[in-house]
Amino acid sequence: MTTAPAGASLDASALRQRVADFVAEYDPETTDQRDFLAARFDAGLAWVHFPEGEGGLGAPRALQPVVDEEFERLGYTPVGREGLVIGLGMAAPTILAFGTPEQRARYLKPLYTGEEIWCQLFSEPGAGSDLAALGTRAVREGDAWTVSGQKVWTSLAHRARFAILVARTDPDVPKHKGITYFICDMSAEGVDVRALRQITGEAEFNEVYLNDVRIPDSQRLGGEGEGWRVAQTTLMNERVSIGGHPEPREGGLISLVSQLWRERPDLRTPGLHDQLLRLWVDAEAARLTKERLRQQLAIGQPGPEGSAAKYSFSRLNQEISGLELEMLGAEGMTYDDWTFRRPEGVEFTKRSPGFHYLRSKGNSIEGGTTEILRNIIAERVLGLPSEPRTDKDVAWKDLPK
Amino acid sequence: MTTAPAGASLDASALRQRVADFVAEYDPETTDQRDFLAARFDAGLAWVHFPEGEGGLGAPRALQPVVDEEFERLGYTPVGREGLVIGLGMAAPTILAFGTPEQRARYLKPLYTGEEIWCQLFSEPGAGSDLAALGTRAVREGDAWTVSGQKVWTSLAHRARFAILVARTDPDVPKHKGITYFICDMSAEGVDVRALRQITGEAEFNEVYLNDVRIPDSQRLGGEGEGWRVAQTTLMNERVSIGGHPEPREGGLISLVSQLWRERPDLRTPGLHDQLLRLWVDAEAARLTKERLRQQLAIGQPGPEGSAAKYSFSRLNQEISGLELEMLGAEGMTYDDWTFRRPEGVEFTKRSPGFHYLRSKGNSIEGGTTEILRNIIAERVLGLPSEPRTDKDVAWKDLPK
Amino acid sequence: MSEKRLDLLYSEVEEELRASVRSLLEDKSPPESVLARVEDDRITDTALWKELAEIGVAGLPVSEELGGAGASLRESAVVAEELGRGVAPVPFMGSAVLATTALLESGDAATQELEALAGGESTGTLVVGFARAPGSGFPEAVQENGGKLRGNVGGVVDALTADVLVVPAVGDSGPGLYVVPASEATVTPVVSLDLTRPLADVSLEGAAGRRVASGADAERALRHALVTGAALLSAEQLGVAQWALDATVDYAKTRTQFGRPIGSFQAVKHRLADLWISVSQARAVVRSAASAAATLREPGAGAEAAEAEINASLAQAFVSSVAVKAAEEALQLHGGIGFTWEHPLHLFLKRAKSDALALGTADRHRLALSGRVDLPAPSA
Amino acid sequence: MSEKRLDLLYSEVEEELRASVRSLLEDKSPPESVLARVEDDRITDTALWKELAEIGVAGLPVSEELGGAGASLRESAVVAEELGRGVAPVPFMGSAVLATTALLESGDAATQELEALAGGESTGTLVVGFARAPGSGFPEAVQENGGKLRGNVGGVVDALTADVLVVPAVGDSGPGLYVVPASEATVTPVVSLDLTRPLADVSLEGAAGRRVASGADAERALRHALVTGAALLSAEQLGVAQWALDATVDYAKTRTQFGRPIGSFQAVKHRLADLWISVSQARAVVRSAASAAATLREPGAGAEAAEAEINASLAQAFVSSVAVKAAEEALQLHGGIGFTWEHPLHLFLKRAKSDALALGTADRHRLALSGRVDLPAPSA
Repeated sequence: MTTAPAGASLDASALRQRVADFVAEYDPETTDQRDFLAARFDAGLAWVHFPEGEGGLGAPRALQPVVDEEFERLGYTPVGREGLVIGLGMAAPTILAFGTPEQRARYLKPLYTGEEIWCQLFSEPGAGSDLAALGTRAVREGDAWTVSGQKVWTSLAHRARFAILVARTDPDVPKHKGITYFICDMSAEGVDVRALRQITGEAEFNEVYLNDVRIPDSQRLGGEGEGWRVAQTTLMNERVSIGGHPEPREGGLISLVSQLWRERPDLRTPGLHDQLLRLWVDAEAARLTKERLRQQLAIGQPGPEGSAAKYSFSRLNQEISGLELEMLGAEGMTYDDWTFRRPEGVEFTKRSPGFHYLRSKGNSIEGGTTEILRNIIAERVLGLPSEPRTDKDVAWKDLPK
Repeated sequence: MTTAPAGASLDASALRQRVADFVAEYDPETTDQRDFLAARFDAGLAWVHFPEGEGGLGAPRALQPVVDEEFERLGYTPVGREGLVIGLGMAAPTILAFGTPEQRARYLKPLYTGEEIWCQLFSEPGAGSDLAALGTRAVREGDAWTVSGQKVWTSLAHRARFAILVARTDPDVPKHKGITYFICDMSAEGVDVRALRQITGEAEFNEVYLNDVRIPDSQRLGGEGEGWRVAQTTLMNERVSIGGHPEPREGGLISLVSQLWRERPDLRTPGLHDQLLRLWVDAEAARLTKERLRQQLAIGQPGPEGSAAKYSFSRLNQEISGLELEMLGAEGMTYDDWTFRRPEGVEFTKRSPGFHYLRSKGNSIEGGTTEILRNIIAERVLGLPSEPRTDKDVAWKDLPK
Repeated sequence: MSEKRLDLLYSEVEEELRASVRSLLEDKSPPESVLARVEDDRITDTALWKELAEIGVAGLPVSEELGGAGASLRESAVVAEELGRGVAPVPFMGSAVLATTALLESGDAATQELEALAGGESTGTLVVGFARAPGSGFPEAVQENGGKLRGNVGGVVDALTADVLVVPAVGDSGPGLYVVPASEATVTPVVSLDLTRPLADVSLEGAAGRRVASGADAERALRHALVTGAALLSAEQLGVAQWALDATVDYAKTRTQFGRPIGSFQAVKHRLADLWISVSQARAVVRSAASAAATLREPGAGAEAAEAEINASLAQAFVSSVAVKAAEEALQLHGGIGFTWEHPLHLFLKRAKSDALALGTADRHRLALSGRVDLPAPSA
Repeated sequence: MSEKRLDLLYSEVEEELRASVRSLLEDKSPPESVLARVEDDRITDTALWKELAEIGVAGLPVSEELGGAGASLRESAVVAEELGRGVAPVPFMGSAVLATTALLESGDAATQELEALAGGESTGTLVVGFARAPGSGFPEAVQENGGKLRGNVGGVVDALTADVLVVPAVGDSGPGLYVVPASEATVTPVVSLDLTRPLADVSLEGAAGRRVASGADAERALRHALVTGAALLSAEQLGVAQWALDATVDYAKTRTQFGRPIGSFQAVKHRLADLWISVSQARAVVRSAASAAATLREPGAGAEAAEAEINASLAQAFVSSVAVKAAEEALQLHGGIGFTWEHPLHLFLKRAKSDALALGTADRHRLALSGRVDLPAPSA
């Protein structure tokens, strides 16, 4: 491989050339995917905006889609990456922003190749929307911390090697100031992962009990008491994630219900027709909005519409799946399977309308409730004044719980 | 007329007998309505729950509908009373509760007979939902007060002889504590009534400018600084008012739109049909809810549903009139008359669909906004905790305006 | 448009009945125990049903001579509210509402069965799909020939535990209602969305049926059963909505986020206020539907049938969405905990949504109303 | 289902155009001045229109040879947004959109008129009711006989001030588009709900018309004019919604009740957040409709027509209710002051509601969509 030019001077065509050079060297037909990805990481083509040697080339972030699209065009898209969503989407940018050189060297590459799965130990039973109220305690003893508490809504915890974790290290200061951010080894003693069953019957998520889990101070990410700021980086990356690919008209749940309408003239009534058309229109509006945001991102001008996309997605899923059951009538009164299982992911197309209805109820809660998203839009986008706060200047230990 | 028994022992049949005796004595065919009503007042048949000599008999309040229905059954219902709604519904109960014997003797009878029309000087440009923030100043000088300020949304001010008025008498105490309640002579010098034009083109309401208006202290109602408590009585009576008559199915605006649907097959589409049926169902639900409340009142068990009836009414009016225009299409793009006029009242049936649409927008603002009604239901009915308040313990003069 | 002025209040007797049912359910079948039962193959709580029968719940509209309570459907509606409020897994709808009404309308031919149902010694159901709307016409899925019944009916409520099946069937002599011992039928459970109310497919392969009503009588009996079912289902839906509202208000008062109870946030307040208004309206609508349905069995009630059907359709058109909305808002405002299996909230959500499809969707009932109140559909 | 990927962003040129229009309107026609004009008999601000024409607004899609800007409909849409945002009382819709598109589609027969319209020397309109939906077929209200036109058309936009009328009429040789000097017609104002956009009835009693398109060409020209109108109307509606949102956010930041700005109350916040989301979505939908309409006039665009119609119907089905909702929420959140004549808010409410009926209601556009995207209505 030739010597790389400084990343900032890279443009799209130079990157396409690098991809072409790379795939000329590594034939995925004969290379194991993990080895292929390790080589891609080393070539700086994992995340082009990361520094050289850490998966990137120091190139503009907006150019990453060029690389992904080029690999895809050449037929080299990695598969089976669903379990890496937290590692790739949330842990990696946070480690990059706050990790020590040792931490970046240790974690980024196996995270990228898929060798190590990550999960997120953030939410607690008493700290959902109000994440900063978290009560999991971390007490320092010499070079290590002892952590105890309960986390919930942890997807992948049962498969994860590491977790990003926020814990309270100082209960005597206001809640946002006493939090520290750690990397937690999920195989450590005292980590107890239990399946958390949902209203659909299955368990996508876990509860994680931490019982005097020892975390070396070298696994602290960012300064002591700086955890809230570090977590903001993580969460911002959660909300920003929007696919690079245009979605086709009539994708997602509206497609299933539209197909049902087409195939089952016996289910049609004028009232259902009107409702279907309204939702079809709303779904198309949401799709175009996402497409517009994607076009903005592509020219490096992300808009605040990102915070709204998730909200529209959950509202539509809920209304469409509700209509689907109404349309089906008698058939809508049945369910496919209540068995307690651990699914690999959420695959709406393979499940029954009852599952669509129930599972979509979680969409407006997971990853930031609709209520919190509305607050964010009102305050950060529209600049409306915040409500009177009673919890900002009080020591965490004195807050009502 | 025979000597009246103590009011509390009166029952429905005794009251019916009194009405029968009364109409035997006064023939409305030959008696002027005002004289007839004056005699009815003197006979204690104006408001049976008021004390004897003040229009009543000291009977239970729940029996008033019996008297009204009996007069109506016998064909003796007074006419042209639309202008008395504030006097009868709000001023009278407040004067009864807080007035001196002199005030009760002076005001109640001409108020009842319709000789004197009343209006209400409460809202101000800067004090709408937050009535207690009002800034109209009353300064005492000897036996009288000098009042200055601006009031808005005053219906009937241009016809009224008297007003109930709240004004700030002490700006140095928290806002609820520095208010005093007065009876204002609308013919006094310094009272300047100006028509307030609405979005419909006409002016039902007024702005009233008070410029150093002199009000004798004898026209104070309740103690100095007690005005907020007195005003609560007034406002409670505003919200409670619910007609004694059952309403027929398909009354009000839904009737106009249903008739339009029946008479104009050319306007029908499946989508409009579904919307019309939904609103018809909602209107019938609201009607039955009011009917249930009426039945509760009749047995002396008023429910909290009263606060919701106005809300449902405004929401329905707005949605039905919006649909009416959609149904009409091209015809909905016209209006009957933008001329600046002073109407006698709001008569939906005589006006065009465009008027229905515009006028009903006021329904969710006048007499307590929808937002305030929701707060009331949440806090007083459901017992949800109030929001943190920053304006309760601060002197009025120091509040943000 | 004229209509009778119906009593929309609860009588003292009705409030007493409510109190006994509620206290029994709170004692023997709180939502947590219902949740614990739902993975059993036979969720239906027959022991609880026998206790409810002891306080008269199984035979409210049945005359006292036949061991019933001789009450009106208004009392049945109060019971339905409470059973909804407790998502009680008992065969009230199938046995005490649908089968009982159909048999009551069948005259004297079924007194023995009625007596057994009213006493709680046996339970029954009406063999129609639970989704069937009142105005759907007489079903032809089951055919009668020489007293033998053949056919399959899917999604029958309370059939799994029924002893007696009331089967609408069409034979040479036209429509008829037949009584069939459940042992003569094949009853296969289906996986139902509503965990607390099992549905089943009923298959008849030559089962011997005793005809209890024929022709127009059978048609009327079936229609009245379904109209009554729709009215009482709305009462159940009201109970579900009331539970969801109450549970959420309680939760909003105690759950703290950002240093204050979530119920002190104005957006939460306004949503709960809206819900309370809807539930209040649903109460009036349900009382109206129950009172109108009660007139169906008054002597010479022919003229009242239309009014009962209008009120039942109104109730289904209005209350279905209130119950669903209440359960959905409850889940959202409970946040994560409401999405877990371990919290009983999902039982109410599933009941609410399933009930919205039962005995005709709101959409079907709006269409039915349009014919009744002269708001005709556009001609195509 | 396949569709072209359209550019949904604003170009720099478009943003510059927006800035000039906005600045001109803020200077010459702020909402307060519009309000002051509305009781004139002739609300239309012809002086303002001439100034707008000077910056090219009157002839955006007209070629430069004819004195236009040679721009695409995407630019027209940006102008429509700004005119909506200012409820500007100018004949943009009638003259620069409907009449101009119809004449552009009529080939070379109307270059003189186009030139005059594009330069702002005269204004025109298309003589159809402003409520007419694109898919309503060719109107038969006006009949042509020997070059003479007879008939009445109600509710025509911008007709009161028009110099040139473009009249669809049916004669012996079938459908045709005719150019008629307004002086040959009787134009009678109607009282319109939208105070800032006068409608009028046009009566032709033997007026001499010059045919500029015939048969299928006339049908296509009319249909493209109405589809283009629907797409650009949605841009205007977006502008109305944006004004309502901005004005209300500003008001909520400064209006104090209960000791704090009303915008700090969570219920108000959430409603404004919802509105902002709707307006953002409307923006994407409007950009899509404008881009798709722009392809209508590309060479060989036959295949694009369906996509342009889908997008225009989508925009009308979606944005109409957003604009109405925005104006209604603005009024409610402004409280009493928003209900007064003296506050310009009502101009936007009336425009929003009237626009929702113009060029087909959302209901009609949903039905049109259902045919285009294979979601058929139930067969009766």
